[in-house]
Amino acid sequence: MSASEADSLVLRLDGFEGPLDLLLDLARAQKVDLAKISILALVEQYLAVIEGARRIRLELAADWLVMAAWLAWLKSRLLVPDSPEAEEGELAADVLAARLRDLSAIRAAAVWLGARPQLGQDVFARGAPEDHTEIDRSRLALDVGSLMRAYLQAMRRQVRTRRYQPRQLTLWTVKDALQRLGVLLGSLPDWTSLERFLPDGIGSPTERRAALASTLLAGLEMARGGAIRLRQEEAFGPILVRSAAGGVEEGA
Amino acid sequence: MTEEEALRLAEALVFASAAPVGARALSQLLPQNMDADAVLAALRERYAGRGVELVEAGGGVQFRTAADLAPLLRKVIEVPRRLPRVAMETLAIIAYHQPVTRPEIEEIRGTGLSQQTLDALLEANLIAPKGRRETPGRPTLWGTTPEFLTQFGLKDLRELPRREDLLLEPIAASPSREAGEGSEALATDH
Amino acid sequence: MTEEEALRLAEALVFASAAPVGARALSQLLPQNMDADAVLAALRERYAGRGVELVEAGGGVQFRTAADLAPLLRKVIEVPRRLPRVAMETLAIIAYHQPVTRPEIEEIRGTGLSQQTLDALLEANLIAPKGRRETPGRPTLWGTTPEFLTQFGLKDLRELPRREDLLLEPIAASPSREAGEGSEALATDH
Repeated sequence: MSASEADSLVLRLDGFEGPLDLLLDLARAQKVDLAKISILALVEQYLAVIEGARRIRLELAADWLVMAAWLAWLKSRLLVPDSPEAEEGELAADVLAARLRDLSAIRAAAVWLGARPQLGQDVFARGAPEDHTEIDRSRLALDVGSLMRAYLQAMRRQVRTRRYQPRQLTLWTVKDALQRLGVLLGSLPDWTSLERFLPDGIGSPTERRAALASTLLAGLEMARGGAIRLRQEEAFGPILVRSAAGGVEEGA
Repeated sequence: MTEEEALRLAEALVFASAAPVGARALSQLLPQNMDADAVLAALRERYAGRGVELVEAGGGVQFRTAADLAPLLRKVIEVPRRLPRVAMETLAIIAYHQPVTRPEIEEIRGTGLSQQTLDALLEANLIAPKGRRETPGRPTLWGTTPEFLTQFGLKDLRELPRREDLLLEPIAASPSREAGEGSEALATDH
Repeated sequence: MTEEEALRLAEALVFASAAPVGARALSQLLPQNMDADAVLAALRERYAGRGVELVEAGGGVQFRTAADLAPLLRKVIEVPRRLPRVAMETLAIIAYHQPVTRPEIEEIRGTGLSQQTLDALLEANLIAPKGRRETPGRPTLWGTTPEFLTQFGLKDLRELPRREDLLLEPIAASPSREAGEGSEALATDH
């Protein structure tokens, strides 16, 4: 490579993609098979280019200088014949040649790819494809696991609600029972168990027994007034109640 | 440009365009002496009776799957819906407490039950009325259907985990327990 | 189903689809005794030389406009910018060495990989992360996408030329800077 060639390369340095790119370019300029290039000649050319850049005080990125230093080391090894150092140098030269071949192969692959008709560039697919798929959302995704989680969630929220609105232990008073019996009496079809008149949502057995007692007292009170009739078939059997208005008379 | 070349060009243009192609758009690519309408008419003729046909649409022409083939190409993708959380909770309560009335469900959930939720479960054929409770007001009793079992892949209701296995400690019974479990519930719910 | 009917059906199926259609998808629509590959081959023959052609790409077949019509079609169809040389080289490295890490890519090119290049390849959906290498630092591994095959009209990755074949004529196959083409390629990069 003549001095002027090296100078023109210096001017184009920022057109290269790093030191390896320049090395490959120099190797190609040798116009031989990459397997047979002279690494020593390559090294000298690279160092000449870097020297040229220094001469015109071109600012070079660190990787250019790192490569220059490494190549200078390589050159010194290659120049000492028949020594362990030369062997080391030849190994390093082989590595460099292999890297250049790799890069060269990639360059060729990129060119090969770029030469293919590209979709959206050179060839075009259908601009308005048709979609014949239909989404059917009629089926339900159900599994026992989510059913269980939902149940637990409901039960837990119940607890939380109670925690925030603590319910007093309500004792169903005789007055409450009287009012309830009075309201519900009209809807009585026939003899009905007294227990049916207990309020909804009684929690504990204690509350229930208290409510039953109150309701019985209220029933007795109303029966005494003649509004209802009470009946018990056997001792400790269910106490039945019905409205006094209408219906067939039976023993009280 | 030969007539055949014009036809090729029109074919490619209509194919690649996202929108219908009018005669004017085509004529921009054709030599002056060529009639774009005639080229499109020839193209339509060429595709007549084929799997794809040239049809008029939105001020131009467009390729479209032949009507008789569309049903064959139709692919139905099932995307099963999830039940809303409220509906799932209601369903779970009905499953465990059946037969159960609406006020009872509301009592258990601690909040009102919308007609919409009930309707959704009825529509999905997961619940059905099971008579009425013979109490004042005669409220409807709700229970699950055989369809419920099928949908959840259960042989019968006994295959559901027992309540005792789910609620390891009776939730409402002891007040001291309530506090502990309450905060735990808060943590997991949110 | 007659052969002509099968051809119509295949034509409609491939025409409608936005992505390449595999022989298996077609065979699901054909009677058992019909060979989907044979039908697609007949379809390809029918469209040979037309404005729209059937090509193999990305594990299936797809209709595409004929390459020779591109100069005319580009006048009316908007075309994205071509990938710069740096991006093409990076793509080639990923295609050949996948799964590959960023330091490995940089080692092969002998220079850093810019964010801009990575973004351009990701944006074009040509590459995708393929997990991480279980080495210190756990660097991301990169590979090509199915869209890579589709975009470059490749059946599969095995269609890429072998490395040995690429090296056979390294000078002829590569852009030669001496011929002035190099400076042109450089100009598009920056």
